[in-house]
Amino acid sequence: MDQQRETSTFGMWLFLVTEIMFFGGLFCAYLIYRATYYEAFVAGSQTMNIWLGATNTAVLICSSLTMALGVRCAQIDRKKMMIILLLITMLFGLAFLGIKAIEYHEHWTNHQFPGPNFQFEGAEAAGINPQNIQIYFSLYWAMTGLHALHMVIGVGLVLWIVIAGARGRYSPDYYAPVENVGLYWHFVDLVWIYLFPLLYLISKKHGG
Amino acid sequence: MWKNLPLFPEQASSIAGQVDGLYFFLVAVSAFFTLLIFGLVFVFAVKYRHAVHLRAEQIEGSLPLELTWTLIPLGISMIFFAWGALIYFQQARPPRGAMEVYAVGKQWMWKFEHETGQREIDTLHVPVNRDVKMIMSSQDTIHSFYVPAFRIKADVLPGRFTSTWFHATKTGTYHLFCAEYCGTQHSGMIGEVIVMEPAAYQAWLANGGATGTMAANGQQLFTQLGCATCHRFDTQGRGPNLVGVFGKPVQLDDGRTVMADENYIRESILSPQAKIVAGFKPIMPTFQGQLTEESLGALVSYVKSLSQPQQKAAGGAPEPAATNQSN
Amino acid sequence: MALEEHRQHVIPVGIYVGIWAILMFLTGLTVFVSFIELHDWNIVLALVIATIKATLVVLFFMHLYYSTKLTKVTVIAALFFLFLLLALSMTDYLTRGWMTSPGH
Amino acid sequence: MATAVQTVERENYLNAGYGLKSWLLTVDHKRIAILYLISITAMFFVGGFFAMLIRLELLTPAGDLVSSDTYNKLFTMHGITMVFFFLIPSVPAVLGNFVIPLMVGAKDLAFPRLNLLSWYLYMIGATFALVSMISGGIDTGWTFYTPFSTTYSHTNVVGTALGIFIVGFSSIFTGLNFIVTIHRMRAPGLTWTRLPLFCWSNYAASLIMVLGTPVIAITLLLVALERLFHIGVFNPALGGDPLLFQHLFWFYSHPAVYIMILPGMGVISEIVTCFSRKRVFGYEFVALASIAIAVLGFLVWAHHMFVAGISVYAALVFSLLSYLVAIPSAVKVFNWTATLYKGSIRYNTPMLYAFGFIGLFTVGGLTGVFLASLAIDVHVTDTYFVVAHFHYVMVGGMVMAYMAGLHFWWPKITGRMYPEGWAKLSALLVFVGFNLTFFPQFVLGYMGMPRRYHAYPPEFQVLNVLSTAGASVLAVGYVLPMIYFVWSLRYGKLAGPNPWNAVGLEWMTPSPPPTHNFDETPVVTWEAYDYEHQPEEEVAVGH
Repeated sequence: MDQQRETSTFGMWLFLVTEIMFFGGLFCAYLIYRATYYEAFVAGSQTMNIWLGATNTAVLICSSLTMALGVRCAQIDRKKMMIILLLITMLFGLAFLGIKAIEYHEHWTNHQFPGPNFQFEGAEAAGINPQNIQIYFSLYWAMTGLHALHMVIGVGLVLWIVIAGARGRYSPDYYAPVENVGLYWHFVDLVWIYLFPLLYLISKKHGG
Repeated sequence: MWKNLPLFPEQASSIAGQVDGLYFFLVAVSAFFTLLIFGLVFVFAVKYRHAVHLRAEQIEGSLPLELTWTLIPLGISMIFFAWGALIYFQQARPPRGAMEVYAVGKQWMWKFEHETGQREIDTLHVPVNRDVKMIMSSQDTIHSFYVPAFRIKADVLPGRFTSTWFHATKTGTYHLFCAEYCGTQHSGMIGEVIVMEPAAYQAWLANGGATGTMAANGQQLFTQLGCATCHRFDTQGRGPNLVGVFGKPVQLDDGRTVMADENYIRESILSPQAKIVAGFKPIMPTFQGQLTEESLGALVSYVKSLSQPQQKAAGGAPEPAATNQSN
Repeated sequence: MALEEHRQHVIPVGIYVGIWAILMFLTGLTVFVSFIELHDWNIVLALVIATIKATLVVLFFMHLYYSTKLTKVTVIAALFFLFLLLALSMTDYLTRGWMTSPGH
Repeated sequence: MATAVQTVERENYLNAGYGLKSWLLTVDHKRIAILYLISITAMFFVGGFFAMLIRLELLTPAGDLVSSDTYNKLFTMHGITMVFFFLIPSVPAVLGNFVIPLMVGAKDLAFPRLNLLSWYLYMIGATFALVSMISGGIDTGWTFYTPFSTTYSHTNVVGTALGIFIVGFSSIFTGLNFIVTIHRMRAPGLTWTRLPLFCWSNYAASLIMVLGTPVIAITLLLVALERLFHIGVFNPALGGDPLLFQHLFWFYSHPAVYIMILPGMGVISEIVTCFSRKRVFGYEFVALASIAIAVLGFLVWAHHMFVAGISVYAALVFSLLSYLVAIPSAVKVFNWTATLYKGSIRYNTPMLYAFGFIGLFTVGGLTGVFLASLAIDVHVTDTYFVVAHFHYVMVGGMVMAYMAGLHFWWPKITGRMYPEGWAKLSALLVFVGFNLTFFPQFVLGYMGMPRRYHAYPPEFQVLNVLSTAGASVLAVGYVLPMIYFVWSLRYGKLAGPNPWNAVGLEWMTPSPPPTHNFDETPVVTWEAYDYEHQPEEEVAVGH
């Protein structure tokens, strides 16, 4: 049993390696365009709501804690507590998505969505090519969108574990799925830990 | 027979002989190793065939042998690297004083403009024994400027200048190919490079129907677009004085230094905020979407003309290209 | 309980909560310092803090600290190849402007 | 035949169930390998059909057989089908899937259900690609270069990109499964230094699948987003950099060449040892060379971009690194050659293919060195020289190895021998046809004929005619095995568990193997390729 758990956990880690490289392509694009169009990235980042971003970071960190504690409960056979903790984790996840949706809505109504309708007020006046700001927003939407998609999948996975857990599927002898979903959840948290400073906190020097 | 089956492209540039020299060396070394492997496989396969060599003799391996066939190929490949890199370095650096031709690639044709203003499509006339630098950009997708007889190739990109150069050594007509796949008529995006004696080239230029030099056209644009209101030829302008800027390092307000080359001029026109010259304010509007590739080429040519030595000698006169304004 | 510890290290709740507290503190810190103008150091500091946070998550929440050598190597390999992707791409972007002097 | 059938009627993975459901819902790695075999063979013939049309068009300099748009679609669809739907899954997903669990003495891969999911992802991806091809096709070249693919092409780019995105995950899961299996499922006593080289090379290829494939997935996703929403990341008209696409694309697609060739190298190591009855020369070096190729393969991608407008200094770095990856490949070739020395060599079909592989891969590898050389690359990149080079590696190397492996393990897979005479004939046809097709293309390339040309100047015609002639021979060489393999399913001689008298765990179980592979977990007490202690028996088929 122990063998089997280690095998499946190793498989999960390998999957996370592919996830790192998957996001890696976007981080590579980010790095290059940030270096090329720094001013545009500063202008774009100043439209971000730092407080919503920071709140979301905190929400995710809290969800990671409850997830870690949930996995711990699976390890020591506290079935009910595990389900409660995972439900809280899900709620945190949904809260994150809710806050993200508020931000998305705001960007959408401000035409800060790449494409023909993209607008950025004051770009020309500041002498910044609005297209370069659009690249910032393209990466913003792609990175956070992909992250949010992972969150949605994560919430689904946690729900699956909760249901299976409620049916008594897991025991200290067999809790690899709980552990693997936990690893996935923490990974998604980890991506956000980088996205937050890279997208929200580029520079305050022109704005306030 | 050989007219229909040539096995080797003509050598018509100063670099072609060098590239071929390296190529022959590579072919020789490759042929040696290929024959070595083929030979050994053949000899072993025959000599040790089951019919005559019933039992195999077990051999574990040999460290000296492994080292030999690791280190010798490594050494040889370092020769390849150094040799190839030396030639590449020459290819990558256009020589000083080269004559310049601007090229614009578009689906599916080549547009050329000589500094003196002559324009041509799919045919490029150049003088023999003269350095020619191509300054190229694309107005749609990626193309590639390829002249096999010169052994040069360079991709032509949208949104940026790339350059290559050659020194034709033989008069004649040579293939010009687009080597980067660019859509329906990719294989039709071909043309000719006609290398002429200098006198014939001059005669051709005279009949070229030019309407003012590129720099003159650039100067006209410079005035029309209102660039001249800020980029004045004194120190009072809100933008930097452009006389003598080209080809020199420029100090930026964030402390960096960049070289004022063609792409710097291009970027300063299209994304003015990207690099702000030290001591100036980021107030210049972008001209993205307002200029064709040809106009950009003309503006660059004009800014360059402001750095020609003879103009500086004239005391920073702001009208260096005026003499050619015939219309 | 002895049996469980044999299977996998069960980390005390206190460590989890402690890590959580550090993570929350670092989140506050990174927001705070982003309002101070430190020029190029802003991004450096932000990334250093993010990396500390990420390391804590990986080591403790994801149990890497208690995992097999194989898992550790896997994670390091992933970071190495990510580094290759970023660093070798940058060899192009960072040196594009260098070649400006003409030949001969 | 009746008696023969009776002797086969032992319980094995093939007769364990007969319904369609027993195949489509199977989690048996051997059955999944068969599913892959059928699907990739179909894709191979689709890709081959496109190739024949390309060669026919190029018989004459004028573009007279098909329109230029059709021609552009043909070479694009040929490339996409062959690279993503045939070459990458060929040896790993068919032979690796079948043989690796047997080789390591396991009863299946580590994640059997994930394995089945891989096949379904492959089928879904292939369906997307095929539907895109049938409903109008795609004309971007298999390289999807931006901004052509994002802005100027009017074909089914998004559908095809999605197909490749999906099949990418099939590849990722296969690689993940192999890595975990080789790490954790080895039989007792089967240490890393006793592991067959086929496992080593598939392990190395799996590393690339896991590390590289996600990057192409995100890149193609961005291409699709660029087309749909004009996000500007790769579009210079919107401020993007088309070279970024090329960097990301080649970060995967250069190592992907090693996904294709490494498992093939593993096949050759198995066959060369078996048919010369010898332990492989320099086991550790061959094994480590696989890993070295996988790692170094990630450091060289920009040699596809020497004329693309990258910085001169980056070009120098990538040129230097490109030479390094050539070294472990050379080490392998030398070690295989040395393995033949003082062997006892039989000329069975797998060995003939292996000889072909060593020769053609040598040519392919050495011409790769030409392309790593900066000055030569400037002249020959994007010409037929490159086309010839990668066909020498992928067809001369990988497809030869795949055919070698298929013949080698065919008796294990089906329990029956293929007809040796016909097989030798087809091996010969493939070798001759291949060289006739692709060698002239090296000359064409140095002459300056650009690739992806629908029409070409008349002086290139003679060499193109030769190439087309070779392609027809090659086609016969590929259709023949298709026929005799099917024939052998019914009429082939019974193989017995070990027709080649080979060593290795896969030969210690009946052919075809039972569903659970081994009746009891084997314990390994011998080194890899221990032919010294293998009792000499007459090999089932003539030599």
